[in-house]
Amino acid sequence: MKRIYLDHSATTHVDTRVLEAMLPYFTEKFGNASSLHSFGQEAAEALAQSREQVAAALGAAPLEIFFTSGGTESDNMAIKGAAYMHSPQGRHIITSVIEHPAVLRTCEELEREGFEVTYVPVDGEGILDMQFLEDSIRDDTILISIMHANNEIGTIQPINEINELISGRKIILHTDAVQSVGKIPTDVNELGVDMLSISSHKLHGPKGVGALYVRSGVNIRPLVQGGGHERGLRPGTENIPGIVGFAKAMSIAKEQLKEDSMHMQHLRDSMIEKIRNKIAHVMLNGHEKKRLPNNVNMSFRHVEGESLLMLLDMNGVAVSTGSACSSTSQKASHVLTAIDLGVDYIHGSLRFTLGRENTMEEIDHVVNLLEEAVMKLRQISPFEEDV
Amino acid sequence: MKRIYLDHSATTHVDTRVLEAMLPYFTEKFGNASSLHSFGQEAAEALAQSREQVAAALGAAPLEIFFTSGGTESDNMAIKGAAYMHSPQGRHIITSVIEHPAVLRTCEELEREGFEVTYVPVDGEGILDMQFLEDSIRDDTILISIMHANNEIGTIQPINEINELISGRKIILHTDAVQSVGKIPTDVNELGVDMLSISSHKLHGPKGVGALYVRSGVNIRPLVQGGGHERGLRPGTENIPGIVGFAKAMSIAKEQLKEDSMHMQHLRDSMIEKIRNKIAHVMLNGHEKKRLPNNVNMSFRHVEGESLLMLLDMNGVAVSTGSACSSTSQKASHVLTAIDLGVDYIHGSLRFTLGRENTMEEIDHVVNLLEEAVMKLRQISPFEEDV
Amino acid sequence: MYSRKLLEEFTNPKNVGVIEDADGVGQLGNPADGDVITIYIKVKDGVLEDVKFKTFGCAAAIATSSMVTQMAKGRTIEEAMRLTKEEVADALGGLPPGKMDCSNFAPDTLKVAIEDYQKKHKV
Amino acid sequence: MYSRKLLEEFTNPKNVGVIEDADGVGQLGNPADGDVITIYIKVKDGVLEDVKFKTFGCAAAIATSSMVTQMAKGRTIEEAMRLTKEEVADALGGLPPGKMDCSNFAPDTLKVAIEDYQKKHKV
Ligand SMILES: Cc1ncc(COP(=O)(O)O)c(C=O)c1O
Ligand SMILES: Cc1ncc(COP(=O)(O)O)c(C=O)c1O
Repeated sequence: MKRIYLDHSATTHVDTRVLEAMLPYFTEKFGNASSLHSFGQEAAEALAQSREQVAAALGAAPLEIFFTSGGTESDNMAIKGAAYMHSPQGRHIITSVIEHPAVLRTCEELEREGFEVTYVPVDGEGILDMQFLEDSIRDDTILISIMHANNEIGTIQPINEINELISGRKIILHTDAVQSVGKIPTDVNELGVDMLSISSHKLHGPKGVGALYVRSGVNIRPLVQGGGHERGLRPGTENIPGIVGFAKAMSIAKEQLKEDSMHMQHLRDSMIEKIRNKIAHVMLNGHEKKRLPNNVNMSFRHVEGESLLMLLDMNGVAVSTGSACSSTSQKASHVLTAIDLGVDYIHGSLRFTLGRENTMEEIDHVVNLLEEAVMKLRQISPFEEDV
Repeated sequence: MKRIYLDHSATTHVDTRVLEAMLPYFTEKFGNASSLHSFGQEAAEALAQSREQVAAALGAAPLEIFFTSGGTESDNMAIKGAAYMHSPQGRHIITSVIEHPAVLRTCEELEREGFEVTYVPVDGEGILDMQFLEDSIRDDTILISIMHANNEIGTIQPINEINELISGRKIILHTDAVQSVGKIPTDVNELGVDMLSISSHKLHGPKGVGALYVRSGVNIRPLVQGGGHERGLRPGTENIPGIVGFAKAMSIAKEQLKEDSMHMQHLRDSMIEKIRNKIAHVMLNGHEKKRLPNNVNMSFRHVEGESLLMLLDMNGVAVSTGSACSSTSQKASHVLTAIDLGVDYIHGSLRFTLGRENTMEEIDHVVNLLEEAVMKLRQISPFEEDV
Repeated sequence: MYSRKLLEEFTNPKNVGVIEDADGVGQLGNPADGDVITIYIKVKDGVLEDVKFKTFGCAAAIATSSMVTQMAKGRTIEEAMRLTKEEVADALGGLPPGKMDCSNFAPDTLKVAIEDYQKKHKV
Repeated sequence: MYSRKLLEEFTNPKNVGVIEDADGVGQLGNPADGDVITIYIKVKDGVLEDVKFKTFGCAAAIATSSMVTQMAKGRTIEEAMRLTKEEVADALGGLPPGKMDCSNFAPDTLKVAIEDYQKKHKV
């Protein structure tokens, strides 16, 4: 059975070009970038070049890029780093109700430590309530952290509007761009952000590596102490093969952005249309237009998402229900709760997230399997008439 | 020119068996271990198996292993995690003056936050002053963190004696075993530790991954918030290829421990002897016997270490002066300062750290090059008679 | 995470449906929680002659529902009341740790159906 | 991190040694800091006829010492006093950022040697 992977927001396979770029750094050019000898200098050069590649892909300067172990660490580093550094000026933080747990749990931790956090709600399509956000800004607000694109429903937030809203104020603007990099433009100056989180494994790079962009002039406190790596902000021997792979993945993502996103958007729109045509009582979750080109999140009335997922999986199709990160818990996702999905739909969501290598044939095949699976489960469901 | 790598305490090349084990997880079995579908389950299985392998290599239980991004993070997580969790019982921590910066800088950070830290001195051979340590223990001592083996001079500390010293007390014992795992036995029960830090890239595993062993029943606070990965103690999508490689490296290290350490010790002793025979005015730094089988740290009178390192490097030999992590700073290493090396020797140290693949021919060649290099620099040195 | 047996049961559930003239009906769960099981029973001479279910829920909920109906069918009411979650879980080759709650759910619903029968028929 | 030129100078330093009957001697640095440079000069008709050095220190310290002695040799005292760290660094193809301090070190030592000459010879 040929397997079809439609869960690219959970993670992606490493691109062969990326793996090829990484390989020499495991066994030959394996030096520690802090070492003075030739092995070390090879590593230091690879590190410097990778930093340039990542910076270039974001429209940033190399010295504004700090390598981390992934999106979660980047989010923690940004939010705690800014909060601890700027707490003398204020202890109020603004974020949204639909952030990833890496942001939400971090904000909750800061609340336990005495910070105040405002969680801005979203409308039924998952778009931030900008008026609420504006009204939440206070004199002691030091940080606003709003995700660029949501990992579950793919909604894209108006980050540059937030930047305009706070212009002239000394508020740091952070965005979690883990899902948007490689799908839509993420130039740090166009977005107007001070900090931006990235995770390599979401864009065909290796797992265990990511970056935090920190605008030059913005000061944050390090989360971790040690040797002086990453200019003291993120010590620990640099993961050179990982960083090289991540940088290569960023370059490819940047280079192919238009082409990839057009391809995925075409598949996305066709998939949504076909599902709507074939299956009754379905809902598209999130915004019809302001959504990632690779995100299809739909709810199927009277059907439970996990069982739908399992039926598809048994046919070789990998999808997710809600976010992969919360899939072991059985509660309805906080994002679907935030957009107020009705009780008939909230437990019946599936997330299909496309990759640049998916094809229309795959989509058609999946839609057919999906139709069968929904029918089958509706026959078992106590809420549907016997068919 | 064939290069000879004698800087295995800075980092090691990835073993080909390790790389082979990792490869499928980049491109084929690339799932997110939290995903319910088959791709995710493959990853989850690899994760579980890796956890078992790492646990087995340490004599620990799988649920006592928490994967991290490396030694620095493990040290931070152990020390801050224990300090924050147990601060209601006390705010006193004991460590040593020769710890790695990942421990020292973390302890200094805790001091700024109101904890009290005692830094136990070492004798001229780098062995902990046990009487001082014993006298330092107070009713409000919550944590003792002493490295198993030093990264610069290779001295091995009597960790199980510390455990005996505190038996019956509610003090958590942490050891940084980054340099000792794979060189000497590191069974957590024989050592009697509650927490133990490991870094994969020091033992022929990939960079960017490590682990913290936390004895079951010992509670620590997480450093990072996010999805519930690693039972909530270390969230973030797991670096499966890295973890698989790390686990493979741990298994190999365990399996070959006797053989590898005998081989390295043989090279070590022979190297020390040959250097002493060939070069006048040299000193062995650290303890003659209680030292890692792969560590040769020697000082050469009236010669500066970095220039010696550069001369060797130009002949293809990679060594280190002091710790790789502090080599960009020009100050004398805190470890050499702690063992009170005299002014004639303190700036003239070189660290040769052997690997299991080094050969006696390589050692002989390096000793010859070293002799030449020392002679050359002494001719330039203002402190030596013209030769 | 799921055993092969459970997945087989899930994909080919037995006794799906409604018994129009059921002697007892039990329903537990709540659509807002993502799990609802309805079990219908037909009783003859103190024996469960027919048992059917309809379930909205995860694979474990569906598989345990199917398994419970099969295990109950043909048993006496007393025997059926004694069906434990362990028996159901064992029959499915075990449940993943996070899903053990589920295994209670279907036997409990069966008990509600039997109690409904007993109430209606004043047993 | 070091330029090829600097490394060449470091491995093949010129003018290493002591001038026994030097007209001026300068020494800067401290063994405890890991860097000591000694420069000897021989002056004739206001021109540095010979310049020699002995250096304990890193590759940059040795290379800049060697370069300074070469650049100073044959110059007048006034010219030699005007030697800047930039000229020395440039002649070596640049120094790494962390090592720019070093490039000051050798020209400064030369100046101390010249001042020693001037003091002794009451110039
Ligand atoms: C929006 C968002 N932020 C943060 C993360 C965390 O990234 P990582 O798992 O690489 O730590 C994820 C992915 O899980 C995500 O989707
Ligand atoms: C003793 C010791 N502890 C901790 C570390 C830090 O490990 P890592 O560089 O993997 O973060 C090192 C290595 O640099 C070390 O030698």
